[in-house]
Amino acid sequence: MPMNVTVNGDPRSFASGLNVRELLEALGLRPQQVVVEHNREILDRARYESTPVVEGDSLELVHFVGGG
Amino acid sequence: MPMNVTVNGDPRSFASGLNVRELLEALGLRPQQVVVEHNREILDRARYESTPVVEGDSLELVHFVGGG
Amino acid sequence: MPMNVTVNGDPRSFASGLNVRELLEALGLRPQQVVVEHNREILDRARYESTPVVEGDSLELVHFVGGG
Amino acid sequence: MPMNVTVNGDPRSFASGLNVRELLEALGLRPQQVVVEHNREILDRARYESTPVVEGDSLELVHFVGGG
Amino acid sequence: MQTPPELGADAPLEIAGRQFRSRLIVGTGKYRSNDDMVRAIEASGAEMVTVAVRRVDLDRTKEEGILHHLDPEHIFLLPNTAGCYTAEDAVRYARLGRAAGLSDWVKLEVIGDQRTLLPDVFATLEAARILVAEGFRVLAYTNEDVVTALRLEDAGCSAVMPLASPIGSGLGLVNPYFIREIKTRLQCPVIVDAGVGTASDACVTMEQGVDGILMNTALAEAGDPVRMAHAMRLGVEAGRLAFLAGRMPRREVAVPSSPTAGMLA
Amino acid sequence: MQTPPELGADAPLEIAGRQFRSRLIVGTGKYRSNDDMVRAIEASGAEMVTVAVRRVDLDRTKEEGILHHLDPEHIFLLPNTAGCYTAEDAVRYARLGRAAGLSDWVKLEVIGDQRTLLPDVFATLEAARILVAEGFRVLAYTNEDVVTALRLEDAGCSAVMPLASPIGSGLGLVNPYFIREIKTRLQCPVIVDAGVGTASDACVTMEQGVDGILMNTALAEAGDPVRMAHAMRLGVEAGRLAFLAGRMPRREVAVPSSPTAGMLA
Amino acid sequence: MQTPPELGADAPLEIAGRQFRSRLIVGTGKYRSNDDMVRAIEASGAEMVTVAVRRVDLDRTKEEGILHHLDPEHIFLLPNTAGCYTAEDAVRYARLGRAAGLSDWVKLEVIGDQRTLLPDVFATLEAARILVAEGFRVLAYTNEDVVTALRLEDAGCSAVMPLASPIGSGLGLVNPYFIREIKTRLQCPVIVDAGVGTASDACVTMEQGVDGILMNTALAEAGDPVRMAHAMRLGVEAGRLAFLAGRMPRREVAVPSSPTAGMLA
Amino acid sequence: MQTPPELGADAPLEIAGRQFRSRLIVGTGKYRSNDDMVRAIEASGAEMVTVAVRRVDLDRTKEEGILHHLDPEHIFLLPNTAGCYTAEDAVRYARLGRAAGLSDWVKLEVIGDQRTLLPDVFATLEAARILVAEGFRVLAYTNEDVVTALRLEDAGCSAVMPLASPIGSGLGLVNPYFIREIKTRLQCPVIVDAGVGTASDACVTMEQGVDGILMNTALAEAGDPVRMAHAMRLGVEAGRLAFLAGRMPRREVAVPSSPTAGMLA
Repeated sequence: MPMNVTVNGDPRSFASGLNVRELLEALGLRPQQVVVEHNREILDRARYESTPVVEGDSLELVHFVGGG
Repeated sequence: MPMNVTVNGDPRSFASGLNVRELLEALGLRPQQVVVEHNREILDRARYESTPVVEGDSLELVHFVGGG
Repeated sequence: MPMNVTVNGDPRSFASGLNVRELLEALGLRPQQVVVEHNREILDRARYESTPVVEGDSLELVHFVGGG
Repeated sequence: MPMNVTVNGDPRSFASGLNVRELLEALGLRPQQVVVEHNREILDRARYESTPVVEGDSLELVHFVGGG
Repeated sequence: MQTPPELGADAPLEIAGRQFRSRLIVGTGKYRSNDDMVRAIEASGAEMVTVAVRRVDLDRTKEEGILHHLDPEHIFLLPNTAGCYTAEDAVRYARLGRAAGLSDWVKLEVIGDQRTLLPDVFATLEAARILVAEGFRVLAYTNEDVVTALRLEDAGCSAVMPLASPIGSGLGLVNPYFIREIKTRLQCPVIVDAGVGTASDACVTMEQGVDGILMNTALAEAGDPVRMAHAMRLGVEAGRLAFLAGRMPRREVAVPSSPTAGMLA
Repeated sequence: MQTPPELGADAPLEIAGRQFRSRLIVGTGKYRSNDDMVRAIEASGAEMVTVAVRRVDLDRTKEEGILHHLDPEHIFLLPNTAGCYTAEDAVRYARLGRAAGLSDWVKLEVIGDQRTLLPDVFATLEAARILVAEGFRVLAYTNEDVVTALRLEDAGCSAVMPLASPIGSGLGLVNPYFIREIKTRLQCPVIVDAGVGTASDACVTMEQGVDGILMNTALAEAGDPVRMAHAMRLGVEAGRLAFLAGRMPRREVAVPSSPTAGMLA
Repeated sequence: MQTPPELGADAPLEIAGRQFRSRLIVGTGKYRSNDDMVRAIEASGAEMVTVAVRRVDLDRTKEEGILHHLDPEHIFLLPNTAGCYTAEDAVRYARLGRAAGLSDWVKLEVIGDQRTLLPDVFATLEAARILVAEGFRVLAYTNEDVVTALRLEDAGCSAVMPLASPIGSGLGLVNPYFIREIKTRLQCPVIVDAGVGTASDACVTMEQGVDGILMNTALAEAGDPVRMAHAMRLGVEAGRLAFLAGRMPRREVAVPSSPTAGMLA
Repeated sequence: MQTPPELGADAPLEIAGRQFRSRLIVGTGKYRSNDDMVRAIEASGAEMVTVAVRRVDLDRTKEEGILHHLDPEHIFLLPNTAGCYTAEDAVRYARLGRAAGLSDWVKLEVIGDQRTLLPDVFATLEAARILVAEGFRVLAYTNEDVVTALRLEDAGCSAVMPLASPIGSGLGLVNPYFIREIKTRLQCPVIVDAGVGTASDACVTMEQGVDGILMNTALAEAGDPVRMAHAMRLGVEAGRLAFLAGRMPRREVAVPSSPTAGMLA
């Protein structure tokens, strides 16, 4: 039974019980590629594995792009 | 018996029991010529007569001068 | 029998025997309105009457216009 | 018996019968060091030897100096 | 020189509901003599002049007060807070100026640096909010930053007064882009304050579309302050009219002024 | 706006023994309408205007002549040699202009390049010598070269007219150094001709000390030529007065306009 | 071109204890291609480049991240807070940038106006204080106001970055006086950020004595970004050397370069 | 600093069939010492230097000749006619210079005014025609007048050398429009001669597209001539590369360098 999560502003649904590392994988992202803000809190990479994603969570996945 | 008052930063002594209007007169100033700050409070001209000056008071007597 | 004259660069034909004043009249111009260069010579107004125009003459009729 | 010559604007006297090369030597100059203008004529180096200096001659001895 | 009526036809400068025909405001400081000052003000055509609030000198002649030379009935006096380095001081001077009973207007100036006399925009904004709340008509001296200018307008200032260049420098209008931007973005009057050195500075400043100019040193330190005051009056009006008229385009290729047709053969 | 007499007190501009109160000379070309031209000239206060010599158009209305719009009794007409590229042509046009019987004055212009309309100084000097010998009063258009300007004065020109920037460009005074140098070195009047685009250009040009300015495009191509003409009139007078008054020094350190003494404790 | 050692002998640029041989910092935005960007950065000789923090695009290729093109081992990446309009947002972006694990440096940018992209100096100062307290090395983008610059230094910023003119405008150094003043008054490095359009802008900016320049648009939008990057590298070094060498005095009278003595009769 | 080959890829400067890699030509006058001169020339990278023709001093040391310090095998010497005020004198000096046997090149300079050292364009053109007829390679110093420049080219000059500002003034490029126009209109090389004061002057001058620059005082009178010479070398190359690269457009509205998309919610 799926759960609804907001990722980078868009509603997405995932299988329940995922942790952040698994969610990134599900999105095809490698952990070291991104910085994760989980419900407005920056999440240390070391905690991706141990941090569950639950219904209604909001995540921002950011990285560096060209800018001046 | 005189009292000591600070006027425009300088210590000055006057006869006791003067009010602000009298003090101005003693300094040769006409009331409508100056604005009086009495112990850091701006004093309305209407109150010069009724405001006594006492030992230790501080007065600032200001007016308009050329400026840009 | 007409004669051919160049006026302001254009060939024109007039009745023979005209003088400059008459030529100006034929062109609808008042003498004091223009300056006349007759065969490259500036013609004094006093001489318009006495100066005949002959076959092949070249005249420039100029005046003042707006300029900077 | 000496002769008077003007060199670079100054009157100087030399022993008679000198040629240009000898005059330069007398002045302590090496031929290749200078360009000689003899009586307002530029003198080719090849002709220093064969060109006599006579009473009243005027010589300009020039070279390159710093300039912008 | 008579100005044909239809030409002078420019809306008056309006600040806080008060109208001024002249767009030139002048200071009253640093003149060689009070007579120079009075005659220069007259020649400038200014209807408003700034004055400073200072202690009465108890030991010197009583003649030094500016009111002995200028009649508030004939010229509007705008008290300033010049010399103040904190919001608190500026508020204190503003209140003293108002207590003189002429008006509730104040030219707010909070300096942030003694060498450049540039404003402390942080303290200026703070003081502006306090004074507006106390019912003052605040004309605020500021730098050429449009963001600060917008904040001062939001704070309720009656006019915003960006500098052309530092006070007393005479460097003229250094940053026309920013001054133009401030004028474009604000609703309230924009009066350029400080830095103008000569008539062409005043003229080019007005050509940016600003509502007016305030100056002091350019007159007081001119060789002939009265003549320069007249020059400034004309320069301001010239710049204003040129702005209203709309200038020709700039181009790097020449264009003849006389007809190319009708040349002789 | 009334100019207090003692302020207007500036010697009149004198060229070839003729005096002018106005230091602004305007052209009569390129206006949208003759009415615009007439009203702009009036608003400019100019007492002398330039006109071109061209063929009468035999096929069009006879109304095109400038004399139908300007009365030589009221305004001095200065014929130019605009459009001429050789000394010979310029001399020919000058003679035709004089033959109109108004005066023996001519604004000499010999163009050397069609794209920039810069003068041919070689042909200009040659033509100036011929015309002066024929008794003309020659006002010579030239570039900002002081050496050429001195030669034109030596040739007997009544005025030398260096450009501020190319004719019709509106780029303003590009080289103030050279214009100032020309004014300093010549005895005869120096009138800056061409390039002025707006009032501040006129003002800053007069501040260099030159005797006057001639312009055309800046008025004819302004959004409102009449208003710009008035702006130019004021800008020229403002610049002249500022020059006579003497400006304050420029400095990179600020100087307060209000007293630093007498501050409260 | 080999730089003789004794000439290159200029102290390295030091910011927050880190040394850079190059005084040119470049942005990584707006290039036509990543290849252009990489080659331009190389040609510029820059040792530090700015990067922005943005959401990963979950739908597009994964190649967009800048780390796919630049190796943090070889070039120092400086995360910016571009696009933030509040102190809170800027702090949030700064923290995200630091969480990437490269460094605790941030180029602080809090915009106050969308049209000019001028900084909000009030929010910038507030954010600077927060970030410095959190241990960030803050390089703060600001306007040309020396008072604000001094406050940012007092707040503990590692470098202050005043603008030459608005971001992406290419208007060059509009106010050299204020930039020179900022450099003179601050102890910390002063890096001019934004507005430089071409090599001479970079050169004249360095001649004011500032410690370095940050630019982006001037390279990205040049006809040939790689060649312009090389031009900028030389322009920055030229300006720095000219500043260190000390320029000749300006004078309005000419002075011959060749001897006046020794001329022929 | 190594210039990647593809970047340095700029056609060499070619004058009269002779090629130069460096676009900087320097004078040899007014240095504090000959050692300063030699080291400055080396640092400048110049391949051609100007020298003056003067009388040998019969009373002083024989060491004063420039050939004691510069080897014509390694650097090309360009004799000038500096100090000449007539065509006749200039021709005389040119012939003397050629008689030294180094080349038939001459930098033609005929001064028309002692105070400004501006050229006498009339005598310059006359001398140019004579010298070209005698087989000289004439590089002619002139003012910013495009008409005169075109005549000098028509006269057969190998290069035309307009001034940026008066000799030894250090005022920089006063009239970029006219210099750009001269470069656009002439076929032969255009070398800007005189007036450059610092590296940014050299840079902005090269950005106008001219082929090279000749300077002397800016090096000789710099605080550190050797360092300034190196700065000039870089400034000239920077300006050249920027010209070839093509600068970004100027705009008065800001444009962000970082993406506006991808911001956090």
